[in-house]
Amino acid sequence: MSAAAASEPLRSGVEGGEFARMPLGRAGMWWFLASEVMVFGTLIATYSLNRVAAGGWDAERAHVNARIAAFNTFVLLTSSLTVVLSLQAAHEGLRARARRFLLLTVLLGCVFLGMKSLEYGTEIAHGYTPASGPFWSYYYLMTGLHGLHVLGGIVANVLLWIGLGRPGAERLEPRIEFLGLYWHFVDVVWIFLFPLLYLS
Amino acid sequence: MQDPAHSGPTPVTIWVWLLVLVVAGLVLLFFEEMSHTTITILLMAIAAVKATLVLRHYMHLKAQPAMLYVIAFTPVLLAVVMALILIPDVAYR
Amino acid sequence: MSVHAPAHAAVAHETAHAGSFWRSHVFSVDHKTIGKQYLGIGIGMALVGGLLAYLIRWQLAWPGTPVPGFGWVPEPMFYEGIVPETSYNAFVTMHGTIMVFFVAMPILLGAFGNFLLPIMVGAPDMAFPRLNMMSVWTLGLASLVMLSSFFVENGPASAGWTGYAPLSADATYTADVYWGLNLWIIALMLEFASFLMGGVNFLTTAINMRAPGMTLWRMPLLVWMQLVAAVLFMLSVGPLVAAALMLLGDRTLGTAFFLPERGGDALLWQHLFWFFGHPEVYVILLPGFGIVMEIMPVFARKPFFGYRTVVWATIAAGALSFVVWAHHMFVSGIDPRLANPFSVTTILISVPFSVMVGCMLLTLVGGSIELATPMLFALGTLGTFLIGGVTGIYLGAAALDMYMHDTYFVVAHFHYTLFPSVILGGLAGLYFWFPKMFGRTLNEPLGKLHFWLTFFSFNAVFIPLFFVGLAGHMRRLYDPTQYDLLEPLMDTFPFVSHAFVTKAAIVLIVSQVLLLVNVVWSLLAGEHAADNPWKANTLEWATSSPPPHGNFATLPNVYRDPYEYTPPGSKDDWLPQTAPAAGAAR
Amino acid sequence: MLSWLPENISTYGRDIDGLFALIVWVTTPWFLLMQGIILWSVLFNRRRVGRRAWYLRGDTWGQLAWILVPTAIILGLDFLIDARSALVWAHIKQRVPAGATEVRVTAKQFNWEFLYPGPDGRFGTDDDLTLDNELHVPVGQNVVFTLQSKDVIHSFFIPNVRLKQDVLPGRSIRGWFNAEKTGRYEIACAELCGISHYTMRAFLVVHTADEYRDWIEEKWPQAASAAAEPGTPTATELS
Repeated sequence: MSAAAASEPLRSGVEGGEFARMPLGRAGMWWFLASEVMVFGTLIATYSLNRVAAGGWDAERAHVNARIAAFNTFVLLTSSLTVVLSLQAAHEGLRARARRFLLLTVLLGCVFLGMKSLEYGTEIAHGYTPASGPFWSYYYLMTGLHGLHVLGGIVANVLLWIGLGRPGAERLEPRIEFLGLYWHFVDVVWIFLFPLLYLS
Repeated sequence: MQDPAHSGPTPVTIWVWLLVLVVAGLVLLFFEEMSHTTITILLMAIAAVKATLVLRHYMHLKAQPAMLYVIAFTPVLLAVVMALILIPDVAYR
Repeated sequence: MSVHAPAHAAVAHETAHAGSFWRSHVFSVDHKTIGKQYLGIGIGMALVGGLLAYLIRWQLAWPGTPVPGFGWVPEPMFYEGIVPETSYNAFVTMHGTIMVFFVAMPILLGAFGNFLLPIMVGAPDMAFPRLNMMSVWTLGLASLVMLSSFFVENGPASAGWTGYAPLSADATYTADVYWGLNLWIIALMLEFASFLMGGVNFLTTAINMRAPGMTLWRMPLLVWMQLVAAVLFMLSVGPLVAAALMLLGDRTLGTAFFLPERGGDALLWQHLFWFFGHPEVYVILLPGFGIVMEIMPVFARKPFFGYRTVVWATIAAGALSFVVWAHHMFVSGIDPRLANPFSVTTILISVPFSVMVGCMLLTLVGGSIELATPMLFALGTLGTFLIGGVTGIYLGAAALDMYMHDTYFVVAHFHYTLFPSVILGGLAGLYFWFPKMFGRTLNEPLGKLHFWLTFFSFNAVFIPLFFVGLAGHMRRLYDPTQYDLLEPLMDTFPFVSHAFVTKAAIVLIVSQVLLLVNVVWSLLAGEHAADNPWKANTLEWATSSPPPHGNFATLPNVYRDPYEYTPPGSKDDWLPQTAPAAGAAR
Repeated sequence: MLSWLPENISTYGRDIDGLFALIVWVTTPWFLLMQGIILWSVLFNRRRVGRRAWYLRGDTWGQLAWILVPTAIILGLDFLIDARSALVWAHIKQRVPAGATEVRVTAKQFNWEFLYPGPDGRFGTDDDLTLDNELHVPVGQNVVFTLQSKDVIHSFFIPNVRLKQDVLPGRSIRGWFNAEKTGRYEIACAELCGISHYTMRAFLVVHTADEYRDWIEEKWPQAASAAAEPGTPTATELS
């Protein structure tokens, strides 16, 4: 059966409700995302508290490039869209179309990282490195860690894209959804980082 | 099993709503008279709405059992509890 | 469409190909082999941790004298066998770090969790076998990185296993230990990654891959404890991953998180560390309790008292463990008003544990107890943990903690909570499941001798340390004779003296040779073990010893909870979970 | 148990010792009871032919009462301990008495520096005096200290006063004590602060009223000559 239903079929034979009979990949991914939420949650919490303690860091935050970040937000939101479209295509059995959307997601991710390195380049050129004060330390740690997560997502998506092109791709199809969960999580983290670091 | 994606709003509409919210956040900055804290709170509210949109529609949380909501929101709750407890020591040191 | 049957067959089929030695022993995806690999790492690192304890104890008892057996170690770590002050703090730090992160976690969660959890819930293997293999290899890499930090310039990390900033945030404060502490941070982050992968596997396997009939309320208590421990670890490790990145940034990139002169705050590290630290000690304690709770009903031939009560108590303890952490920091400079709420939550969290201990006691009362070696270790664990629990009340009272914090009273307290769970509980599990894991039977008299030696020497080491702590002896002192207050504690009193404690510690370390002898001899020439030598009910005893690939020839059906011992009206005093409900007479 | 504690010389040290005794008397009976149950059941419930274990599942409220009632009692006793501890804690940490002898304690890697305001009672004036590893205080008087650190976290620990307070770099923490007995007592650093953490020993010297005055005159000779005018009250006469 090539096209699974909207989501991977529930596994029968296991005692318990829908959560117990959920596909393994989805349950495992949500547990992993829970622990990731704590990492970024801690960083956001300590950043906000230190910002209150330091009186808002308004001066330092004026040197951050909100335009590139806004464009990056647009890029990341679009990449979330392409992942959902890729998943939809996979569910309709159009594997070639699914792979094209997956490739688009990867490209958007690369654009995001490209713009970020441009952003870092200009800031460092102006002399703002991680060592120039508490705001910059948190700024580079939070955006850098998020960037690493985007890079990890790109690598995983590329491997999945290659795998889907090879024979025996049915087994890998559910992973589009599970990897999509991770990608959407990375997007949600940026949804919170963007206003906190760049806007106000 | 009816494909929930067809019944609810299509991914593209969700995408459009997300962009509208991003723009709303940017527009918010032009209101000079608002203090920083109110702007931050409003921006966080917008971010929360965007996050809910992504969680419910893109991550299919809408069609998932309640237990997944527990897994998704317990860490958020813990992070908030930690932040509240750290206020006296970090925010007002 | 039932994907149930083929999925199980597929997994069993896939691992059956493990022909070559490499595929079946080294690069194996079979949770049983991975469990043994975790056990190997845990025991190997326990030897390193034990040697470090020997060095620390020797230096404390006879400061400045050469340590027998270490004369060959080159400078700057030793000077003709004498421990210099620069190395002492490093040994204390590495002893703590290795014992907590590379002995307790791998043995209790890695070895027993990986080996037993899938079989106990009736699954052929873990949910993600390849991820499971990656987790044990990540731990192997983490152990190598941690051990390599001994050989870098200026020695390993020396800022305490808690690594308080700013001492740990700037190399100049610890006599230029730069790469030593950097590798310590990297090794810890690899260890966190390893147990995150493990946690994902444990939770998904236990919740989503249970055998037919195995409802959540029929799962053995060890599985419940491993699940709660996995959730605690996954939700609490986040802050320490963030703090470790911050610390690495402070040390290498000059960021300003924890160093006051750059605008950082030293207290932030303690908060983030202990937010992780307290759930972490329950991550270590709960599986130890789970092992003891599995063993007691088997040797008392009596149902476990209050199964659901203990499950709810575990969940309550897990939830409470997130709002308890600042009792490690009463005197550390936090806002004094914070001490009261944390004293209250610390007292509240002692309630679920007294319920668990009470249930274990009532499992013993009225039982028909056979004192085989696993039962001896289980009783030893319960008895010694009680001392740890009681002394926790002294430290939970903030005003008393003001005097007792950072003294040997605290050192004795946390050894009385960690040692029983990891060593006594771990050994109870090893003696109990050795026949199932390796298909051989351990020597019973040698086991009993090993128990009594370990039990008495452990108490002989740590009970005197309570009184040494009461006398005001600070922690992590290289040479206590500097203080007139501590001079009498060196060798004057009969038991309460560093000299006596060190001799007892040597006996404790040497008596572990009995375990190695017993294990090696039994592996080579021990008699073959039956499928169910202890007549226990849980699923792992319903398959062969050691279990085949895919664990069960035919997937079992589960009919009852695991603690149906001496059911009324039945001739036998046990009734396995897999026995059909009809007639159990055999 | 109490005999192992070093001799207490401070006012609130008595409260802490009292709290320690209270916890000993509350927890030891429970502890012995629990250990007794283990020993009793191991000795008298051994396996014998024909002995059947009780079938006690502990899933009825009646059976569980055997656990929940004792636990409720333990909870009540614990809150009693905590209430007492909270009072002592508030008395020591949350209130600093006014009008006491002031001193500034600066901890740095591997010694303590005590800054005395001198007869004019104010810091930052030229008659301030810094002593290494020596804290001189009058007996029976409140002494308020302000803890600061130049590098890492240290911990100001006076066993005989039952006082311990970590010294955080970047913050200044105030605390107090009142020594009731004269003599020379040891001060130690209780928080790992580097390779020579064990050498951070200082001395608390508690003087009688006139010994303290002589010490002041010895340390501030010019103030002694100026002591002729009545207008320069030394710190001791203030309180």
